Order: sequence, then structure tokens, then C-alpha cells
Amino acid sequence: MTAVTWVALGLTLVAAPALPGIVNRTKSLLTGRRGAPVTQLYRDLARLWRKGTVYSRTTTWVFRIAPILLLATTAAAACLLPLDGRSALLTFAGDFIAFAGLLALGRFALVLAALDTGSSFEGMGASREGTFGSMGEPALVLCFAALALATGGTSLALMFSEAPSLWSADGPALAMVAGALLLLTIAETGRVPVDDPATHLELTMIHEVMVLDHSGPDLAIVQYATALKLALFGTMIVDVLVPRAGLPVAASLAVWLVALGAVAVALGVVEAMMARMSLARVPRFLVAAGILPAFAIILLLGSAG
Amino acid sequence: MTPLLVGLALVLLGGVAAVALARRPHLAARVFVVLVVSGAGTALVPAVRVLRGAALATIELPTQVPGGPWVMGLDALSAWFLVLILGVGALAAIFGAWYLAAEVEHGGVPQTQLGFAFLLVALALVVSAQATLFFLAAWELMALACYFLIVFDHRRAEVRRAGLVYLVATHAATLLLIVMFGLWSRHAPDFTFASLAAVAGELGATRSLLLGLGLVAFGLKAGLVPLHFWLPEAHASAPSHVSAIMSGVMIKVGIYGMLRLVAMLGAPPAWWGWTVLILGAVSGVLGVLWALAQHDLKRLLAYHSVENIGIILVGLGAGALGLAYRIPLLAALGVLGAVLHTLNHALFKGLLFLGAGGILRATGTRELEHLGALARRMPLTWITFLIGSIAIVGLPPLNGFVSEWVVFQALFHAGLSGTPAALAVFGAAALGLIGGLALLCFAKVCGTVFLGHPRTPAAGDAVEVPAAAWGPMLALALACGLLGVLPGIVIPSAARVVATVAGIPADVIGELTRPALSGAARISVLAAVLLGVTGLTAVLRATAQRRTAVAAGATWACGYAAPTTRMQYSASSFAAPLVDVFGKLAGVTVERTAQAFATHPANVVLDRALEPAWRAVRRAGARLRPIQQGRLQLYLLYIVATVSVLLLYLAVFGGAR
Amino acid sequence: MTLLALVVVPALGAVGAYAHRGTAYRTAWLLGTSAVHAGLVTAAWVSRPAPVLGGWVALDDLGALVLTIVSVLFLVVAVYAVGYLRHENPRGGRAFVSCLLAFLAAASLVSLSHHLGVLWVGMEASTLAIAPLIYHRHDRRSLEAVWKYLVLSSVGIALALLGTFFMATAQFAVPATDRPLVLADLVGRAPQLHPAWLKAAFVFLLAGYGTKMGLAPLHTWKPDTYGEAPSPVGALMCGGLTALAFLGVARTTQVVAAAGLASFAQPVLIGFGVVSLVVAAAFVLGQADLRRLLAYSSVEHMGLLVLGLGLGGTGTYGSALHLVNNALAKGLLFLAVGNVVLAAGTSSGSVRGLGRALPISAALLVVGLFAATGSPPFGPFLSEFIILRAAVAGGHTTLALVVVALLATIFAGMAVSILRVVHGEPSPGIRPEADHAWLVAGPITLALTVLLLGLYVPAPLGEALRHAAAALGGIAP
Amino acid sequence: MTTLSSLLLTLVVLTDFAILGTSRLSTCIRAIGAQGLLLAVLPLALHPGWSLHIIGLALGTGVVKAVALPWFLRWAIREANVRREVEPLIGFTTSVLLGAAAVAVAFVVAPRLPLPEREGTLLVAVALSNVLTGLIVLTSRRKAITQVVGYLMLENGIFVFGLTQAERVPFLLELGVLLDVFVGVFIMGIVVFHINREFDTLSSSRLEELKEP
Repeated sequence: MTAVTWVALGLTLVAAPALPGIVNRTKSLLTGRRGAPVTQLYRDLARLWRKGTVYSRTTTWVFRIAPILLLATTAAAACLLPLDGRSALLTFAGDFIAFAGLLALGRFALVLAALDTGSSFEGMGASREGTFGSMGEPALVLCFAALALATGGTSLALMFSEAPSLWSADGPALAMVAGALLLLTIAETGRVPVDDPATHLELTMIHEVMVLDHSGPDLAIVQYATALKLALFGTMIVDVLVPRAGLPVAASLAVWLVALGAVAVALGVVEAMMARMSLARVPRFLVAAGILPAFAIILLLGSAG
Repeated sequence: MTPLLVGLALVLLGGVAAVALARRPHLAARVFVVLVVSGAGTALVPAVRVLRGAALATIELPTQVPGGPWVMGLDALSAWFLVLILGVGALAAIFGAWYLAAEVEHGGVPQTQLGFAFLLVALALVVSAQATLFFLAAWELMALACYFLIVFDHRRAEVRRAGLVYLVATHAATLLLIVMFGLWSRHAPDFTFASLAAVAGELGATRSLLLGLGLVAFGLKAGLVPLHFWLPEAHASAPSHVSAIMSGVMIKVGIYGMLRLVAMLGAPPAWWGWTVLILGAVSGVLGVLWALAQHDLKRLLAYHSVENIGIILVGLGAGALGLAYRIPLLAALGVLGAVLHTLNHALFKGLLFLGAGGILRATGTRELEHLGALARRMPLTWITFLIGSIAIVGLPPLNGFVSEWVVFQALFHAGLSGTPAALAVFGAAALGLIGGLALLCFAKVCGTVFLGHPRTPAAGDAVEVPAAAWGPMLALALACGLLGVLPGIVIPSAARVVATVAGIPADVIGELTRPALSGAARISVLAAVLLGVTGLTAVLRATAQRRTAVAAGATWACGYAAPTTRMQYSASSFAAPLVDVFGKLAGVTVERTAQAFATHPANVVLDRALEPAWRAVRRAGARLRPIQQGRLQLYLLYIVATVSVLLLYLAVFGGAR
Repeated sequence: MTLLALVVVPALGAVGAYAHRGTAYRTAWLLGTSAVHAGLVTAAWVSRPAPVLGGWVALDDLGALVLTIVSVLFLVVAVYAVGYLRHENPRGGRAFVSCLLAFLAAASLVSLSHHLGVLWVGMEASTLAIAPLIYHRHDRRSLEAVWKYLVLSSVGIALALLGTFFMATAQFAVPATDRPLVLADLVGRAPQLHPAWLKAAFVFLLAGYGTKMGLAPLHTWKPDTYGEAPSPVGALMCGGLTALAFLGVARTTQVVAAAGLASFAQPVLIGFGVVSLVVAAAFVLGQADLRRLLAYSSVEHMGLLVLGLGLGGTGTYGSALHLVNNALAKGLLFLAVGNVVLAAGTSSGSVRGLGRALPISAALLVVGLFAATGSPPFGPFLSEFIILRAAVAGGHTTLALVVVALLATIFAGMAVSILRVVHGEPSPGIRPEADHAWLVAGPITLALTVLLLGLYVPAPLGEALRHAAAALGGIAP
Repeated sequence: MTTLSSLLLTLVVLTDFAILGTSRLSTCIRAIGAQGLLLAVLPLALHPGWSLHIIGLALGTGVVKAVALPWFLRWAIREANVRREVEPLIGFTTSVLLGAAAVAVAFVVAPRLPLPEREGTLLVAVALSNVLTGLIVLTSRRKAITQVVGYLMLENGIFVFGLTQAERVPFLLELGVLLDVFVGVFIMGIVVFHINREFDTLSSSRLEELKEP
């Protein structure tokens, strides 16, 4: 844990809202529109932060605490990732479980908040979020397992700092893990083709319909936390793909930010090329995300044996 | 050992007092609680001392039957389970005194208190018995005491049925144990555990048979799939504080049996480890899946017991693989995970069942679709129930997370071991899925029971339970929180248990579990970070909101003007997407009409396999019935036929000496 | 003297009871005689009397076990009968008490006989003494029951007589100084007995006494008889009479084992055991009538007894112990059912809610259920455990598993039938006076004893069991 | 084995066939009485020493089997108003054929049995014949009273076998056996009497109320 780690964390917190912007901008450009600027989310957040809040009379303190908890868990999860490519603020054997657990706690809070409103729409969204979240969980664990097998470490810091240097040996396995992480990023952050943040039909929504009742600063916190989550998943992809352990500190951070942007662009490309798929097909998408790292594990076990 | 005996005697005395003072129910309840709590406290003293490293103690009971003395002893393994039994037991007793007060005029309350005392004592004896017959006697006492608690409300047919299914299942387990111990003891001079353990090396192929029989017998008690069939109904039927004991403690005795078996038989063969691991994973996934399909609160919680037994068994299976393939680290972590989760599950499941009992008393129903919005009416129940829910889902910073974290590490170390055990790493995926599904399920429970609008007037008029009820719940919730935030305080004790089970010296285990211990310290830091960031964000939002307007309004209904409570998402519909994904495996029949959507869960194993099998057995029995049709001449013919067959035998084998 | 007194006292008691008309007098006579008998048995335990009548009558450990079982059970039944006769007034009350005491005399004779012929005479006498007791209600059903009982038992016992003669024939090669059919001489010179005749004797004695024990498929009289007999008589039959019959089988096995022919006898005994368990399981399932249920349960326990005997080794010890436990547990269960019948007027199993309406008897019924099905820590568990252990120790693991499956089925069947009447909302018209002290004191004693025997086998009993097992060619565990 | 005893034994078998073949109850009872008489004479013929033991046995057998029991059975028939037909479950011809087969089996088996003295062969053959025919009567006749007769035939067969051991088996014992048989048949007779009072006909096939549903 060094100052660099803190700097990296700060950078993440600051840069995160830019990522959805990049995704949307890429998508717009590819579909022949100008689209909103990359900094759109910063503006939205600032505006929301200054707005008033309306709380439904049905809701309880759960609804009020949920956005805070969502952000807190995501931020705490950020402390576990080796954002600077070397080490994390907090690292211990098996911390990947804490990472997954923290994200799940945030989801749990948000789902409960949705149910707190007593609205059938938000209940519907909560149900979908919980369902797809639960099916993404094994895929995420398997990704970590594949990385652990490849690197021999059981902490996120070890996994992600070692992984990129193993491309020569375990390239196919790492590629599969990176692919799975990309699929998971799409699912976890509610991007096309799993979910469409820009849709206007509540019946087809997942994440957005769940936060219908949040307003003002609460909504800002939720949106910011989602962006932060995107940054975290993006960082994981970057850390699998890009070896930056050997680079000087500044270069490492720069490479990271650029790569993160590239991930966002990639997501934008996916969004531009694909249509939103039907809800019934989402489970298959998530199973695919799980099968990839499972194959990776089999490959790794085969090469080890 | 003396405090243990004195404590158990006090507990028993409490039960007897409840019967003796049956005419003065208030006094009886108070005396019962005082005696049971003080008895449990007294008996806990030696258990805690053993867990902190004190020497083992044994005594012999003054029995005289064939097969050697009835030895009673406390090692770390016994002590660990004793803590859980007496701790949860005492709290459940307090809750139970309140819970049963409403039933006094229906009768049967004093007997139930007595049965409860018997159950606690029997549980304590099961884990401290160190001789076969003593163990079996305690085991059966436990089973029977529990049966009479389950059928407390025996006027209802479904309760009687649940009791009967339970009784037959537990008796089958007992019989299997008899066969197991019978097989085992044929090599031993007597039936004490010490003698049995001493001959473990000479068993040869019998060892595998013993492990197989033990797995089935103890698995029946623990409720692992597909032997869980008795569990949901039984747990749902019993009075809630008894459900807490059953789910929290009694099924753990099955786990205790498996651990004791491993401790006595030494390293199990690899197939056993794999079987346990796979059955654990299957139990975990199916348990939570079937839980999702339920809308009876207590039955749902019961299915979650199946799920958690699955998690424990995944840990135990990994540990057994570690022993089989001689990977000490894997053995240590796997068993540690199992042991820790046993304790943790007892705490949060006990808490949840007590909560369910409170809800049942406050609203008169356990049907999720009839509840709602209790968070406002029963704030303390809600907070404690929420803590239990977060814990059971395995989320940080509560205790469920800690044990799952250890189990995950065991599976990852299996993957890194470079042995055939590496395939166990796929168990991690199952654990991940279990966690995700559990989250969904408890979101459903918390959401439909406590949040939103009340679905019935009964739910709307609910009143918070008194201190006698929320006190025990709060204590359990605090324990969940404490073990989640400071897991380091129990890991050394758990390591001693692991040493007993795995047969590894305590100092080596200490070395092996050091990473877990240091990780536990980091988990504490993480909890602090989480708390800090939450506080910071809360302050930030507060500042933002101080400057802006905060208004109250109606829930946004996407433009629809007059939403009613009937439009709320129901428990059935909440779980529907997932149930759809798993199809037939989920064991649900769906009823979909234009106006309503409802799911009807089935007990897959009981309804689709055992009931038909039972009917087939009865039909087969009925086939024999015509032989007893009342005609004397026919009966005489049987005698003639029998003698003829015997004479034939005589003719064939009669000649030579 | 003690030995003869054991037979003569109840025989005189039978005559004495018939002599007087007053009911109170007769019950006192019954109680007094059974108490004296129990006292004599105790005396026999304290100092073992020497054989009398040229070794025809003697007391060995196996006989002492049976004698004690019968005496204790009889005392309990006598106490129960005091309460019972207040509610039910059997026609020919004089004959009732007389026949009970005659049964006791015959049973004592059987237990004490060390001569297979005397054993047979006693056995026939006990069979006949019971017959009028079954018929004490003088209606069609009891008439049918007693008829079937008489014919089937008589045919069985005739076969046993043939077997007894075969046994005498087997002795043709032994020196003339040997006393024919005297147990000590048979056992002492067993290797010189003619094997073919000995085996034939075994077959017929087993079939004969097996009919009396109620081994399937020779059990057919049992459900009808138990279903109609008055409860005290039923208790005596399923605890006492079966023990006597088992003694007959055991004596035969004793000779066969001493002759080194155990390998011939064992498969037959095991076969009877398994068939009995199968039949018991089939008929226990869905059996509504409580007393018929007990009859099939008795078939089950008889099966276990011969199973243990057939397994040899520690199995014989298990059988000897199970003999004691079975008598206590079944006696308890039968008397508890008797209270149900007194209270509800029927044993058809249609009553409900006895737990509320008749708490003590219902509790006894439940205790009896668990005791009789071999739940720890009751005594039958211990003996069943030893028998099952003998099975696996003898390499019969499959057999043990089959037996376990059957035991589980029987347990399920019995639990369903018995718990059904205990639970639920009480049926109207249950007479609570069946929980009277006279009617529950005996069963409570039996319940406590059967529980105690699971925890503490007194040293003299343990010693007797050990010797009995040794006599049957086995060993103690 | 004297000629007389051989003759007596042959007559015993003939009485068996008489019982199997007759349709009249009174013939049945007369035949069983005759059989009892033959059995009473048999010990005297077999053991010419005429010891006290043998004389006592003959007397006892005569009194019980030839006099008391037939008289008692006849009394039961009369008092209970039993119809005089035998009511077999299988035809009389079949019964006789079965009986013949049983006797054949007995005579085939008996010489193969390892007997101490060869002369006993006929005795054993007749004993087995009686046991088997007794069982046939027991299982193939409907009326309760015929079953008593069948039981008596069975007992008589065993008695004949017992005569091979008459020297060795003590008198006291044989007395006990006789007494038991007597009491047994006596009780059976009483039951038969009651059965007839309860049911209008003395057919035991009406006694089928107690059974599993």
C-alpha cells in the first residue's frame, strides 16, 4: 500500500463517470449520431445533487440507506482491486470473495429499496436484477478461480498483477477469462445487450426500473455507483490483458486509464452492433459467461497436470 | 465434567418444573427459563474451557450393559457443538417461554417445555457421548423428544403427517447407525469410541462401508439432498423456538456425526470426499432453489437449512479430500470452513426462525403472500431479521460471509494443489450460485414480509413483540455481527476443533490456519472501511439534502394513478424468472391466469419418489394379505407346507453330520 | 423343594380359586399366589436349587430366565386383573382366575423341565390353560378365535410330540445308562446321537414349537387370538406363552448345537426369522386394529429371537436378552392397549385423541411403541443391536441390511397405527377411568423395567444371560 | 413283530381309510373309536412281557381313546344337534386316493429310515400313514368335529411311533401325554358344542369372520 495506490483510487473515483459517457459517445458515433458529450454524466450528477428529493410515503429507512450502501460497498470493493496494477489498499487471501460479497451487498440494498416502494414495476426490476445477479455470481467466481489457478495467488492483488505476464504460457485461458469478464461487465452494469439504460419502456427494463423512485442526490449516488462499478470491472479486464507491473508508476497509471477508455469504447462498439436481447435469453448469456472461465480452468488444470 | 452434568440436570429440572407447576403457567414459564438458562450457562463453562485449550475430560456413567462403559467426554469437537447447542438453546428457551404463553389454554405447553429440556439435554449428550450405545441412546432421545415437539399442534393433519415422516426418517437413520456401529465394533473389544478408534486401522474394506453408512445415516439427520425430505415440513410444523433449535442445532448433529466419524476413522478415501462435496453442492443449490419456490416463511427457512448444510458439506468434502490426498492446508481450511459455518448457521438460522415465530405470533400467518410492511410495525424484529438475512446470504460484514470465505479458500487451494482434488475448484461456482440465489430469496422474504404495503389487515395491524421475544433475537443478531466483524476471536478455537477432526497436531493446525487468522483481521479492517465510507456518504448526502427540498409523495407507478396492494409484486412473481430458468428441477407447479399468478411448491423427493415408493411397499404388503383370509384348513395347509419344506431340506442336508 | 413348589403352588392356587364364589376373594387369591410364586422365583435366584425327580426337573440359566419372565409378567397381570375385573366381568369368573393360575403352573413346569417329554406336557398344558381364557366373552368372534387357536396349536404341538419321539429315537446308540430325553444326558452325549434322527427331531420340534411361538407362516392363529383375547391374557400370551415356546426351540437348538450340527439348524432358524419379519412387515402396514397389530409385532419379535439363535455367536446372547425385553415391552404394550379397549370399547383403531382423553395410558402406549420397536435406550434396542451386530459379525451384512429395512417398515407401520389414536381431537365417549391406578401400575412398572434394562443389566441377569448363551452354543458380547 | 401286531397295524390303516371314505359322522367316530381300541391292544401285542408299564399304557389308552373320547364326541353331536354329514372340501374318492398316496409314501420312506431295529419298520410306516392321513382329514374337512377326528388320527400316529420307544420312555410321561390329549380333545369338544350353539351348523367354514380385510 503506497501513495500510488491512493492516487489510483482517487483517479478511479474521479474518472468513473466518464466511462458511461465514452460508451454512449462511441455508440452514437457508430450509429451515425453525434450523441451526448463524454462528460454528460458529470453534468447530470451535479444537477441531480442540487435537486430536491421525493420519498414515497410507502418507503422506510431502507429506501434511504440503500443508495448510500450501494456506493459504500462499491467504493470498499475498489479498495480490494489492484488499481495501480501492483497492489491494493487492502489485500488478503481470499479477498476476491469479499469483492464479490461487497458488490452483492450493494445489490441486496438496492433490491430491498425497490421492494420498499411497494410498486409492482420496481418489484419486477428487483426480481430481474436479483435473478440475473445470482446467475452472474458463479461466472465471476470461476473467473477468479481461473486467475488463481494461473497465477497461484488467492488475493485479487496477486491474481491481477501476475496474470498479464502469463500470456505466453496460458494465453487461451486468459483470453477466455477476459472475454467472460467483458460479458460480466455488460451484465453487471446493465449495458446492451443485457439491459438498455436508455430504454423508455419500463416493462423491459432491469436496472433502471428498479431505481424509478430514487430522485435527487439519491439518484446521483446510484448512477455514480453504477459508473464506479463499470470502472472496477473495466479495471479487471485491463489487468488481465495489459501487463503493466514493470512500467514506471506514472506510465502504469496512464496505460491503465487509456486501456479503461478502450474497454469503454469496446462496450460502445458492442452496444452499437447488437440489439437488446429478450429477457428469456439473458440466462443463457450468463451461462456463457460462466462456461468460458470453466473452460479456462480445465485448460489450466490440464497444463498443470 | 461436573459442571456439565450439573448444568444438564438443571436444564432437565427446568422441564420437570414446567410440568410440576403446570397449574401456574406464568410461574412455570419463569422458573423454566431461569433453570434452563442457568443450567446452560453452567454447562457451557467446561465447554468453553476445552475450546480454549484445556485438557480433555471424561467420566463413565454408572450403567452396566454389554459392550463396555458409557463414557462421556469433552474434546474440542464436542465442546464446539456443545457451545452451539446450549447457547442457541438457552436463547430459544427464553423466546419459547413467551411464544408458548399464547398456547396455554390449548394445553400441552408444560409437556412441550419438558420435551424441549429433554431435547437440549439429549443434544448435549449426543455430542459428548464417547461410547456407541450411549451415543445411540442419546441420539434416539433427541429424535423422540424432537418428534413430540414437532407434533405439538397435532390437531392438524399436516402436522401429524410431518411428524410421522420425520419419525420414520430418524428411525431409519438410527437403524443405519446401528448397522454401522455393529459392523465397526466386530473388530473391537468393546463399544467405546476409544476402542473403535483404536481398531480403525484394521477395518480394511469395511472402512468404506462404514463411511458410506455414516454418510447416509448422518445425512438423513443433517438433511442433505435427497435425504432432506422430512426436513421442511417438520421444521415448519414445530413451534418456532423448536424450529430454531432443529434448524440451528439439531441438524448440525448430523454434521457432528460425520466429523466424529472422520476423527475416529482417520483420513477418509477420496470417493467419500468427492461424494460429500458433490452432495453438498447439490444440496446447496437445490436447497436454495426450492426455498425460492416457497411462500410459507418457515418452510422457506427450512429449505435454507438444506442449503447451508450443503455449504457445510462442501467445506467438509474439501477437507476430506485434503485428508485423502494428504494436503494439510486443504484439510485444515475445508474443515475449518465447515466448523465455522456450523456455528454461524446456528446463530443466524436460530435468529431467523425466532423472527419467523415473532411474525407468526404478531400476524397469525406464515404465508408470505399475506404479509407486508411489517418494517414499520415491528422495527426491532425487522432489524434483527435483516441482520440474519444478510448473514445467511453470506454478505460482508456478517458472520455468514466469514465461513463461506474460508470454504471458498479451501476450494481454491484444492485447485492449486496439483492433485486430482483440483477439480474441487468447480465447487466454488456452486457456492457462488448458492450465494446469488440466497440473495434473491432473502430479498424476496424481506421485501414481501417487511416492506411495501401490508397485503392483509392482519399484517397491517401487527404489533411489535415484547422484550422476551426480541431479546434473544437481538442477542443472536449481535453475535452474528460480532463474529462477522471480529472473526479472529473464534478462529483459534475452531482450529482446535479442526485439529481433533483432522488428526493434525494443534500447533501445526495453528500454522496452517494463520492465513485465515490474518485474513480475519483484514476482514475487520474492511468492515471498518465499509462503515466509514457509508458514514461519509451519508454525511455528504445529508449536506446535499439540507440545501434542497425533501418531499413525501406517492410511489411512482409509471403513470398509473391508483395502484393497490394487490398489484404489488408477490413472492411468487418475484421468484418466477428464476423458477422459470430451472424448470422442472424447481419442483413448482405454476398457475397463470389473466388475473393472478401463483406457484405451488412441491417437496420433490417426498412427493415424487418416497410417497410412491411407500405406496408400492404398502401394495406389496397388501399382496400378502390374502394368506390371512380366515380359513382354518388353509392355515393347516401352511403348517403342512412348512413341514414339507423343512423335510425337503432335511432330505437334502439330513444325511451327513 | 423350591422347584416343586413353583409348580405346585400355582396349581393348588388354581384349585383354591375355583373353590370360592366371591370375586374379591378370587382376586386376592390370584394376587397372593402370584406374589408367592414371585417370591419363590426370587429365592431360586438367591440360591440355585438342585435338580429333583431324577434330573427331570431342574433350574438352569435359560430356564431361570423364562421362569422369571413369566413370574414377573404374571404378577403384573395379576395386579392389572384386579382393575380389569372391575370393569369387565367375564362369564365364568371362577374359571378365569383358575385358568390363569393353571397357566402359571404349566409355565413353571415348562421352565423347570429338563426332560423334553415333561417340557412337552407342560407346553400342552399351558396351551390348554389359555384356551378358556380366550373364550371368556362367549361370543362368536372369541369362539372362532379359540377354535383356531386350539386346532392350530394342537396340531403344532402334536408335531412337537413327534419330534420329541424322534429325539428319543436318536438316542438309540447311546449307552443304556443314559436317561432318555433328559436334557443333561442329551447334551452331554450329543455327539453320539444319531444325526439324521436328531435333525428330524429338530425339524419337527421347530415346526411344533414354532407354531406355538407364532413364527411365520405358522403364526396364523396369532392375530385372531390376540385380537379377541382379554388384555391380561393377551399380555400373558405375547410375553409369557411365546417365551415358553421359544424355550422349547432353544432346548432343541441346545442339543443340536452340542451335537455339532449347528450348521444344519442355523439356516432354518435364520429363514424362519426373515420370513417372520417379512410377514410381520407386510401385515403391520396399514393395520388398524391395535391388538392384531400387536400380534404381528409379536411375529416380528419371534422372528428376531430365532434369528439371533440362528446367527449363533453373540446372537444367542442377544436372543436370550431379547426374550426378556420382548416380554416386558409387549406386556406393557398389550396392557396399555387393554386400557384403550376398556376406555373406548374397541381396539379397532378408530379412536382419536387418547393423548388428551387418557393421558397416562396413551403415554404408556407411546412408550411401549418405542420400546417394542427397538428404540434406544429401551432394552429391546440393546438386544436388537446385539443380534444385528451378530449378523454383521457373522458376515451376513446383506441379511442385516434386509432386517434393518424390515424393522424400519415395521416401525413405520406401528407408529402410524398407534400414534394415530394418540393424537388428534379426542373422540367422544372415551371413559377416563381406564387410567385407574390398578390398571396403570403394572404397565408403568414394566415401562420402567424395560427402560432400566437398556441402561443397566444387573449382574446376576448378565451372568444368567452369559450362561444361557453359552448353553446355546454362543458367547456373550 | 408278531403276526398279531402286524394285523393290528393293518387294521389301524384300514380305519384311516374308513374315516377318509365315509360320508357319515357317526362312522367317523366309530372308526376313531375302533382305532383307539386297536392302539390299546397294540402295546400288549408288541411287548409280550406285559410289564406293569405296558398294561397301564394299554389300559389308559383304552379308557381314553376307545371309550371316553368317542363317547364324548357322540355326546357333542347329539347335544348340539349336528347334521350327520361329513362335508368334505374335496370328494371322498379324492380323499381316499390322497390317503392311498400318503400311505404309499409312508411305506416307501419308512424302510429307508435308519431305525435301531428292523422290526420297527411297519410300526413307523403305519405311524407316518396315520400322521399324514390325519393331516389330510384336518385340511380337507369342513366340520369342526371332523377336525377333532383328524387331530386324533394325527395323535394316534404319533402314539404308534411312540411305541417304538415304549420301553425307554417312562410311564409317567406317557400318562401325561394321554392326559393332555384327553383334555385337549375335551376342550375342543366343548368348543365344538358352543360353536354349534352359536352358529346353526357345525361347519368351521363359517368361522371365517376373523381375517385381514
